[in-house]
Amino acid sequence: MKQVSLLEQAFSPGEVIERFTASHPDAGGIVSFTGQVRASDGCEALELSHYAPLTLPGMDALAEEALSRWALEGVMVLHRSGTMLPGETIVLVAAAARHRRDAFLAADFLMDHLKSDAWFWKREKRDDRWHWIEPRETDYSDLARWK
Amino acid sequence: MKQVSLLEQAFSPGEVIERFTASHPDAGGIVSFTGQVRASDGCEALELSHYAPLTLPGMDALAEEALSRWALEGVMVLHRSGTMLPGETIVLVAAAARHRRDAFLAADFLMDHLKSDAWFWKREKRDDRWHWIEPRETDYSDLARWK
Amino acid sequence: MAVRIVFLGRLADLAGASERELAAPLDWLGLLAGLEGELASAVSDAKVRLAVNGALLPDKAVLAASEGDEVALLPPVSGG
Amino acid sequence: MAVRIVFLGRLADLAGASERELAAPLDWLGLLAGLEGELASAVSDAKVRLAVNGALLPDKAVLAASEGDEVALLPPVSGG
Repeated sequence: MKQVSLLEQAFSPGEVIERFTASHPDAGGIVSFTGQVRASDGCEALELSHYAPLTLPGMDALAEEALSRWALEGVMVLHRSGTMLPGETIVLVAAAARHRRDAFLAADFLMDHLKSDAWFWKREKRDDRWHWIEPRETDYSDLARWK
Repeated sequence: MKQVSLLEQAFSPGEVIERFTASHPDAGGIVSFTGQVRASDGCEALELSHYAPLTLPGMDALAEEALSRWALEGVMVLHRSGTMLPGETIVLVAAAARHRRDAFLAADFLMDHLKSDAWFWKREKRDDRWHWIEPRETDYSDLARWK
Repeated sequence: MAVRIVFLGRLADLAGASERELAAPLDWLGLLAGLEGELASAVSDAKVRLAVNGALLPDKAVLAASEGDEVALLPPVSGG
Repeated sequence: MAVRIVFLGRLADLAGASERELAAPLDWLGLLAGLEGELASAVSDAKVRLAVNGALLPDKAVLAASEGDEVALLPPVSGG
Protein backbone atom coordinates (compact mmCIF):
# COMPACT_ATOMS: atom_id res chain seq x y z
CA MET A 1 0.00 0.00 0.00
CA LYS A 2 1.26 3.43 -0.92
CA GLN A 3 -0.02 6.66 0.59
CA VAL A 4 1.46 9.95 -0.60
CA SER A 5 -0.07 13.30 0.29
CA LEU A 6 0.70 16.97 0.38
CA LEU A 7 -1.28 18.49 3.25
CA GLU A 8 -2.35 22.08 3.84
CA GLN A 9 -3.60 21.60 7.40
CA ALA A 10 -2.03 20.53 10.67
CA PHE A 11 -2.41 16.84 11.51
CA SER A 12 -1.76 14.53 14.39
CA PRO A 13 1.12 12.12 13.67
CA GLY A 14 0.07 9.48 16.21
CA GLU A 15 -3.37 9.00 14.67
CA VAL A 16 -1.89 8.64 11.21
CA ILE A 17 0.75 6.15 12.43
CA GLU A 18 -1.95 4.20 14.26
CA ARG A 19 -4.05 3.86 11.07
CA PHE A 20 -1.00 2.98 8.98
CA THR A 21 0.06 0.31 11.49
CA ALA A 22 -3.43 -1.18 11.75
CA SER A 23 -3.77 -1.33 7.97
CA HIS A 24 -0.62 -3.48 7.65
CA PRO A 25 -1.40 -6.51 9.79
CA ASP A 26 1.09 -8.66 7.86
CA ALA A 27 4.02 -6.36 8.60
CA GLY A 28 6.16 -7.41 11.52
CA GLY A 29 7.63 -3.94 11.89
CA ILE A 30 6.69 -0.34 11.19
CA VAL A 31 9.23 2.49 11.25
CA SER A 32 8.03 6.07 11.28
CA PHE A 33 9.77 9.41 11.18
CA THR A 34 8.01 12.57 12.30
CA GLY A 35 9.60 15.95 11.68
CA GLN A 36 8.21 18.91 13.57
CA VAL A 37 8.86 22.63 13.98
CA ARG A 38 11.07 22.95 17.04
CA ALA A 39 9.57 24.91 19.92
CA SER A 40 12.78 26.37 21.33
CA ASP A 41 15.03 27.79 18.71
CA GLY A 42 13.68 31.23 18.12
CA CYS A 43 11.71 30.00 15.15
CA GLU A 44 8.32 31.76 15.17
CA ALA A 45 6.95 30.08 12.07
CA LEU A 46 8.05 27.88 9.22
CA GLU A 47 6.77 28.14 5.68
CA LEU A 48 7.08 25.48 3.05
CA SER A 49 6.31 26.31 -0.53
CA HIS A 50 6.22 23.85 -3.38
CA TYR A 51 5.64 23.70 -7.12
CA ALA A 52 2.53 21.68 -7.81
CA PRO A 53 3.51 20.19 -11.20
CA LEU A 54 6.65 18.66 -9.68
CA THR A 55 6.20 18.21 -5.95
CA LEU A 56 3.55 15.53 -5.55
CA PRO A 57 4.70 13.53 -8.62
CA GLY A 58 8.23 13.67 -7.18
CA MET A 59 7.02 12.40 -3.77
CA ASP A 60 5.13 9.63 -5.50
CA ALA A 61 8.18 8.58 -7.53
CA LEU A 62 10.22 8.56 -4.32
CA ALA A 63 7.68 6.27 -2.61
CA GLU A 64 7.74 3.98 -5.66
CA GLU A 65 11.52 3.84 -5.53
CA ALA A 66 11.40 2.83 -1.85
CA LEU A 67 8.88 0.08 -2.71
CA SER A 68 11.16 -1.20 -5.45
CA ARG A 69 14.35 -1.12 -3.35
CA TRP A 70 13.10 -2.87 -0.23
CA ALA A 71 10.65 -5.64 0.60
CA LEU A 72 7.87 -3.45 2.01
CA GLU A 73 4.25 -4.14 2.83
CA GLY A 74 3.50 -0.44 2.57
CA VAL A 75 4.90 3.06 2.58
CA MET A 76 3.53 6.46 3.55
CA VAL A 77 4.88 9.92 2.71
CA LEU A 78 3.00 12.93 4.09
CA HIS A 79 4.38 16.44 3.79
CA ARG A 80 2.90 19.74 4.92
CA SER A 81 2.97 22.89 2.87
CA GLY A 82 2.04 26.40 3.92
CA THR A 83 2.77 28.07 7.24
CA MET A 84 3.43 26.00 10.36
CA LEU A 85 3.82 27.01 14.01
CA PRO A 86 6.23 25.47 16.55
CA GLY A 87 5.09 21.97 17.48
CA GLU A 88 3.32 21.34 14.17
CA THR A 89 4.28 18.33 12.10
CA ILE A 90 6.19 19.12 8.90
CA VAL A 91 6.69 15.65 7.53
CA LEU A 92 5.73 12.08 8.37
CA VAL A 93 7.08 9.01 6.63
CA ALA A 94 6.42 5.41 7.55
CA ALA A 95 7.42 2.05 6.15
CA ALA A 96 5.91 -1.33 7.01
CA ALA A 97 7.87 -4.51 6.32
CA ARG A 98 8.06 -8.15 7.32
CA HIS A 99 11.62 -7.56 8.56
CA ARG A 100 12.65 -4.47 10.45
CA ARG A 101 15.82 -3.66 8.48
CA ASP A 102 13.82 -3.01 5.30
CA ALA A 103 11.51 -0.66 7.19
CA PHE A 104 14.41 1.27 8.79
CA LEU A 105 16.27 1.64 5.50
CA ALA A 106 13.19 2.75 3.57
CA ALA A 107 12.22 5.42 6.14
CA ASP A 108 15.81 6.68 6.27
CA PHE A 109 15.99 6.79 2.45
CA LEU A 110 12.69 8.68 2.19
CA MET A 111 13.76 11.32 4.72
CA ASP A 112 17.17 11.90 3.16
CA HIS A 113 15.49 12.54 -0.18
CA LEU A 114 12.71 14.73 1.21
CA LYS A 115 15.30 16.91 2.97
CA SER A 116 17.43 17.82 -0.01
CA ASP A 117 16.02 16.17 -3.14
CA ALA A 118 12.30 16.96 -3.21
CA TRP A 119 10.58 20.05 -4.58
CA PHE A 120 10.12 22.09 -1.43
CA TRP A 121 11.45 25.45 -0.36
CA LYS A 122 11.58 26.25 3.32
CA ARG A 123 11.88 29.50 5.20
CA GLU A 124 11.78 30.37 8.87
CA LYS A 125 10.52 33.45 10.63
CA ARG A 126 12.91 34.71 13.32
CA ASP A 127 12.74 38.09 15.03
CA ASP A 128 9.79 38.79 12.77
CA ARG A 129 11.87 38.31 9.59
CA TRP A 130 11.80 35.43 7.12
CA HIS A 131 15.01 33.55 6.33
CA TRP A 132 15.38 30.93 3.60
CA ILE A 133 16.78 27.60 4.83
CA GLU A 134 19.23 25.61 2.74
CA PRO A 135 20.01 21.96 3.42
CA ARG A 136 22.98 21.38 5.74
CA GLU A 137 26.17 19.81 4.41
CA THR A 138 25.25 16.60 6.22
CA ASP A 139 21.93 16.52 4.36
CA TYR A 140 23.85 16.30 1.08
CA SER A 141 26.25 13.66 2.38
CA ASP A 142 23.31 11.68 3.82
CA LEU A 143 21.68 11.77 0.40
CA ALA A 144 24.86 10.56 -1.32
CA ARG A 145 24.73 7.32 0.71
CA TRP A 146 21.93 6.01 -1.52
CA LYS A 147 23.57 6.56 -4.92
CA MET B 1 13.51 12.05 28.99
CA LYS B 2 13.69 8.33 29.36
CA GLN B 3 10.66 6.04 29.46
CA VAL B 4 11.21 2.30 29.91
CA SER B 5 8.37 -0.09 30.66
CA LEU B 6 7.48 -3.74 30.60
CA LEU B 7 3.75 -4.00 29.88
CA GLU B 8 1.35 -6.82 30.62
CA GLN B 9 -1.58 -5.43 28.61
CA ALA B 10 -2.19 -4.57 24.95
CA PHE B 11 -1.61 -0.93 24.06
CA SER B 12 -2.13 1.37 21.14
CA PRO B 13 1.18 2.42 19.53
CA GLY B 14 -0.17 5.59 17.87
CA GLU B 15 -1.35 7.09 21.15
CA VAL B 16 1.97 6.39 22.80
CA ILE B 17 3.92 7.86 19.87
CA GLU B 18 1.66 10.92 19.90
CA ARG B 19 2.35 11.55 23.60
CA PHE B 20 6.08 10.94 23.15
CA THR B 21 6.21 13.35 20.20
CA ALA B 22 4.21 16.04 22.01
CA SER B 23 6.43 15.77 25.07
CA HIS B 24 9.57 16.55 23.04
CA PRO B 25 8.81 19.93 21.48
CA ASP B 26 12.51 20.71 21.07
CA ALA B 27 13.20 17.63 18.98
CA GLY B 28 13.19 18.20 15.26
CA GLY B 29 12.67 14.53 14.54
CA ILE B 30 11.16 11.47 16.17
CA VAL B 31 11.80 7.94 14.91
CA SER B 32 9.63 5.10 16.14
CA PHE B 33 9.64 1.37 15.58
CA THR B 34 6.56 -0.73 16.28
CA GLY B 35 6.79 -4.51 16.22
CA GLN B 36 3.54 -6.44 16.08
CA VAL B 37 2.36 -10.04 15.86
CA ARG B 38 1.80 -10.75 12.15
CA ALA B 39 -1.76 -11.60 11.18
CA SER B 40 -0.99 -13.92 8.28
CA ASP B 41 1.67 -16.43 9.07
CA GLY B 42 -0.16 -19.16 10.85
CA CYS B 43 0.84 -17.72 14.20
CA GLU B 44 -2.14 -18.06 16.55
CA ALA B 45 -0.50 -16.45 19.56
CA LEU B 46 2.87 -15.24 20.73
CA GLU B 47 4.14 -15.51 24.27
CA LEU B 48 7.00 -13.52 25.72
CA SER B 49 8.41 -14.53 29.06
CA HIS B 50 11.08 -12.65 30.94
CA TYR B 51 13.12 -12.81 34.13
CA ALA B 52 12.16 -9.91 36.37
CA PRO B 53 15.52 -9.39 38.12
CA LEU B 54 17.26 -8.91 34.77
CA THR B 55 14.77 -7.80 32.12
CA LEU B 56 13.70 -4.30 33.12
CA PRO B 57 17.16 -3.33 34.48
CA GLY B 58 18.58 -4.54 31.14
CA MET B 59 16.09 -2.46 29.14
CA ASP B 60 16.92 0.54 31.29
CA ALA B 61 20.67 0.10 30.75
CA LEU B 62 20.04 -0.18 27.01
CA ALA B 63 18.08 3.09 26.98
CA GLU B 64 20.89 4.74 28.95
CA GLU B 65 23.44 3.50 26.45
CA ALA B 66 21.42 4.99 23.59
CA LEU B 67 21.25 8.31 25.44
CA SER B 68 25.01 8.26 25.93
CA ARG B 69 25.86 7.32 22.32
CA TRP B 70 23.66 9.83 20.47
CA ALA B 71 22.49 13.39 21.02
CA LEU B 72 18.90 12.61 22.00
CA GLU B 73 16.17 14.69 23.57
CA GLY B 74 14.46 11.53 24.74
CA VAL B 75 14.11 7.81 24.34
CA MET B 76 11.29 5.33 24.93
CA VAL B 77 11.46 1.54 25.21
CA LEU B 78 8.20 -0.36 25.76
CA HIS B 79 8.04 -4.14 25.60
CA ARG B 80 5.10 -6.46 26.14
CA SER B 81 5.26 -9.67 28.10
CA GLY B 82 2.66 -12.41 28.37
CA THR B 83 0.44 -13.75 25.61
CA MET B 84 -0.31 -11.66 22.51
CA LEU B 85 -2.70 -12.21 19.62
CA PRO B 86 -2.10 -11.33 15.95
CA GLY B 87 -2.17 -7.56 15.47
CA GLU B 88 -1.06 -6.80 19.02
CA THR B 89 2.01 -4.67 19.58
CA ILE B 90 5.05 -6.55 20.92
CA VAL B 91 7.54 -3.73 21.17
CA LEU B 92 7.68 0.02 20.64
CA VAL B 93 10.83 2.09 20.70
CA ALA B 94 11.13 5.77 19.91
CA ALA B 95 13.94 8.30 19.88
CA ALA B 96 13.63 12.07 19.71
CA ALA B 97 16.57 14.18 18.55
CA ARG B 98 17.42 17.56 17.16
CA HIS B 99 18.85 15.90 14.05
CA ARG B 100 17.22 12.93 12.40
CA ARG B 101 20.31 10.74 12.00
CA ASP B 102 20.71 10.45 15.78
CA ALA B 103 17.08 9.40 16.12
CA PHE B 104 17.33 6.79 13.34
CA LEU B 105 20.53 5.28 14.73
CA ALA B 106 19.23 5.15 18.30
CA ALA B 107 15.96 3.41 17.33
CA ASP B 108 17.85 0.94 15.13
CA PHE B 109 20.35 0.24 17.95
CA LEU B 110 17.57 -0.30 20.49
CA MET B 111 15.72 -2.77 18.27
CA ASP B 112 18.83 -4.77 17.38
CA HIS B 113 19.54 -5.21 21.07
CA LEU B 114 15.96 -6.01 22.08
CA LYS B 115 15.81 -8.72 19.41
CA SER B 116 18.80 -10.75 20.45
CA ASP B 117 20.43 -9.16 23.49
CA ALA B 118 17.65 -8.52 26.02
CA TRP B 119 16.22 -10.91 28.60
CA PHE B 120 13.16 -12.18 26.74
CA TRP B 121 12.14 -15.62 25.57
CA LYS B 122 9.61 -15.89 22.78
CA ARG B 123 7.42 -18.73 21.62
CA GLU B 124 4.70 -18.98 18.99
CA LYS B 125 1.59 -21.09 18.88
CA ARG B 126 1.06 -22.74 15.47
CA ASP B 127 -1.40 -25.54 14.77
CA ASP B 128 -2.24 -25.41 18.45
CA ARG B 129 1.36 -26.18 19.50
CA TRP B 130 3.95 -23.88 21.04
CA HIS B 131 7.34 -23.44 19.32
CA TRP B 132 10.29 -21.56 20.81
CA ILE B 133 11.70 -18.84 18.53
CA GLU B 134 15.42 -18.20 18.31
CA PRO B 135 16.88 -15.02 16.79
CA ARG B 136 17.64 -15.27 13.06
CA GLU B 137 21.26 -15.19 11.87
CA THR B 138 20.67 -11.66 10.61
CA ASP B 139 19.61 -10.62 14.11
CA TYR B 140 23.07 -11.58 15.40
CA SER B 141 24.86 -9.86 12.51
CA ASP B 142 22.67 -6.76 12.98
CA LEU B 143 23.70 -6.72 16.64
CA ALA B 144 27.39 -7.03 15.77
CA ARG B 145 27.23 -3.72 13.85
CA TRP B 146 27.22 -1.79 17.13
CA LYS B 147 30.28 -3.37 18.79
CA MET C 1 -0.67 35.42 -24.52
CA ALA C 2 2.89 35.21 -23.29
CA VAL C 3 5.19 32.90 -21.36
CA ARG C 4 4.39 32.60 -17.67
CA ILE C 5 7.47 32.66 -15.43
CA VAL C 6 7.09 31.06 -11.98
CA PHE C 7 9.60 31.95 -9.26
CA LEU C 8 10.16 29.51 -6.42
CA GLY C 9 11.86 29.91 -3.06
CA ARG C 10 14.12 32.91 -2.65
CA LEU C 11 13.72 33.82 -6.32
CA ALA C 12 10.12 34.82 -5.55
CA ASP C 13 11.45 37.22 -2.92
CA LEU C 14 13.89 38.75 -5.40
CA ALA C 15 11.21 39.00 -8.10
CA GLY C 16 8.75 40.55 -5.64
CA ALA C 17 6.08 38.13 -6.87
CA SER C 18 5.65 34.42 -7.47
CA GLU C 19 4.84 34.90 -11.15
CA ARG C 20 5.25 37.28 -14.05
CA GLU C 21 4.92 37.17 -17.82
CA LEU C 22 7.49 37.62 -20.54
CA ALA C 23 6.90 37.86 -24.29
CA ALA C 24 7.00 34.66 -26.35
CA PRO C 25 8.98 33.08 -27.88
CA LEU C 26 11.55 32.89 -25.13
CA ASP C 27 14.99 31.26 -24.96
CA TRP C 28 17.49 31.19 -22.08
CA LEU C 29 19.26 34.41 -23.03
CA GLY C 30 15.94 36.11 -23.64
CA LEU C 31 14.76 35.06 -20.20
CA LEU C 32 17.86 36.46 -18.51
CA ALA C 33 17.57 39.65 -20.53
CA GLY C 34 13.96 40.03 -19.39
CA LEU C 35 14.88 40.00 -15.69
CA GLU C 36 16.43 42.84 -13.71
CA GLY C 37 20.05 42.69 -12.54
CA GLU C 38 20.06 40.98 -9.13
CA LEU C 39 17.25 38.60 -10.12
CA ALA C 40 18.93 37.72 -13.45
CA SER C 41 22.16 37.04 -11.59
CA ALA C 42 20.41 34.75 -9.08
CA VAL C 43 18.55 32.90 -11.85
CA SER C 44 21.77 32.32 -13.80
CA ASP C 45 23.31 30.45 -10.84
CA ALA C 46 24.28 26.94 -11.94
CA LYS C 47 22.21 25.44 -9.12
CA VAL C 48 18.95 26.91 -10.45
CA ARG C 49 16.98 24.38 -12.53
CA LEU C 50 14.32 25.06 -15.15
CA ALA C 51 11.06 23.25 -15.81
CA VAL C 52 8.80 23.90 -18.78
CA ASN C 53 5.16 22.90 -18.27
CA GLY C 54 6.21 20.69 -15.37
CA ALA C 55 9.06 18.91 -17.16
CA LEU C 56 12.63 19.55 -16.02
CA LEU C 57 15.09 20.70 -18.66
CA PRO C 58 18.39 18.81 -18.75
CA ASP C 59 20.17 22.03 -19.75
CA LYS C 60 18.96 25.62 -19.47
CA ALA C 61 20.45 26.44 -22.88
CA VAL C 62 17.79 24.31 -24.60
CA LEU C 63 14.93 26.52 -23.32
CA ALA C 64 12.52 27.33 -26.16
CA ALA C 65 9.21 28.46 -24.65
CA SER C 66 6.18 29.40 -26.71
CA GLU C 67 3.00 31.30 -25.96
CA GLY C 68 1.08 29.73 -23.08
CA ASP C 69 4.06 27.81 -21.73
CA GLU C 70 4.92 27.91 -18.02
CA VAL C 71 8.60 28.20 -17.15
CA ALA C 72 9.48 27.49 -13.52
CA LEU C 73 12.74 28.73 -12.00
CA LEU C 74 13.77 26.29 -9.28
CA PRO C 75 16.52 27.21 -6.81
CA PRO C 76 18.10 24.59 -4.51
CA VAL C 77 15.42 22.79 -2.53
CA SER C 78 14.99 22.26 1.21
CA GLY C 79 12.20 20.13 2.59
CA GLY C 80 11.35 17.99 5.62
CA MET D 1 15.47 -23.79 52.96
CA ALA D 2 17.22 -24.72 49.78
CA VAL D 3 18.43 -23.15 46.55
CA ARG D 4 15.65 -22.05 44.20
CA ILE D 5 16.31 -22.92 40.56
CA VAL D 6 14.46 -20.82 37.95
CA PHE D 7 14.11 -22.18 34.42
CA LEU D 8 13.59 -19.74 31.56
CA GLY D 9 12.45 -20.27 27.97
CA ARG D 10 12.63 -23.80 26.63
CA LEU D 11 14.36 -24.98 29.81
CA ALA D 12 11.05 -24.47 31.65
CA ASP D 13 9.40 -26.83 29.14
CA LEU D 14 12.07 -29.46 29.69
CA ALA D 15 11.87 -29.06 33.46
CA GLY D 16 8.08 -29.24 33.36
CA ALA D 17 7.93 -26.23 35.67
CA SER D 18 9.39 -22.75 35.90
CA GLU D 19 11.00 -23.39 39.28
CA ARG D 20 12.21 -26.15 41.54
CA GLU D 21 14.43 -26.47 44.59
CA LEU D 22 17.75 -28.22 45.10
CA ALA D 23 19.63 -28.73 48.32
CA ALA D 24 22.17 -26.14 49.42
CA PRO D 25 25.07 -25.61 49.11
CA LEU D 26 25.14 -26.00 45.35
CA ASP D 27 27.97 -25.73 42.85
CA TRP D 28 27.88 -26.19 39.05
CA LEU D 29 28.52 -29.93 39.09
CA GLY D 30 26.01 -30.37 41.90
CA LEU D 31 23.41 -28.47 39.87
CA LEU D 32 23.92 -30.66 36.80
CA ALA D 33 23.83 -33.80 38.97
CA GLY D 34 20.51 -32.62 40.44
CA LEU D 35 18.81 -32.41 37.03
CA GLU D 36 17.57 -35.32 34.94
CA GLY D 37 19.36 -36.33 31.73
CA GLU D 38 17.83 -34.27 28.93
CA LEU D 39 17.43 -31.21 31.13
CA ALA D 40 21.01 -31.48 32.47
CA SER D 41 22.27 -31.78 28.92
CA ALA D 42 20.32 -28.67 27.79
CA VAL D 43 21.49 -26.69 30.84
CA SER D 44 25.11 -27.61 30.20
CA ASP D 45 24.98 -26.02 26.71
CA ALA D 46 27.65 -23.32 26.47
CA LYS D 47 25.01 -20.77 25.42
CA VAL D 48 23.07 -21.12 28.69
CA ARG D 49 24.00 -18.40 31.20
CA LEU D 50 23.59 -18.41 34.96
CA ALA D 51 22.45 -15.63 37.28
CA VAL D 52 22.56 -15.82 41.07
CA ASN D 53 20.13 -13.50 42.84
CA GLY D 54 19.81 -11.45 39.64
CA ALA D 55 23.55 -11.10 38.98
CA LEU D 56 25.02 -12.85 35.94
CA LEU D 57 27.94 -15.19 36.55
CA PRO D 58 30.94 -14.68 34.29
CA ASP D 59 31.59 -18.43 34.34
CA LYS D 60 29.27 -21.25 35.38
CA ALA D 61 32.14 -23.02 37.15
CA VAL D 62 32.22 -20.31 39.85
CA LEU D 63 28.65 -21.13 40.98
CA ALA D 64 28.49 -21.37 44.77
CA ALA D 65 24.88 -21.00 45.89
CA SER D 66 23.78 -21.05 49.52
CA GLU D 67 20.43 -21.54 51.19
CA GLY D 68 17.87 -18.98 50.02
CA ASP D 69 19.75 -18.10 46.83
CA GLU D 70 17.95 -17.97 43.50
CA VAL D 71 19.81 -19.47 40.53
CA ALA D 72 18.35 -18.61 37.11
CA LEU D 73 19.17 -20.75 34.06
CA LEU D 74 19.04 -18.50 31.00
CA PRO D 75 19.02 -20.02 27.51
CA PRO D 76 19.59 -17.85 24.38
CA VAL D 77 17.17 -14.93 24.33
CA SER D 78 14.73 -13.77 21.68
CA GLY D 79 12.74 -10.57 22.10
CA GLY D 80 11.08 -7.87 20.04
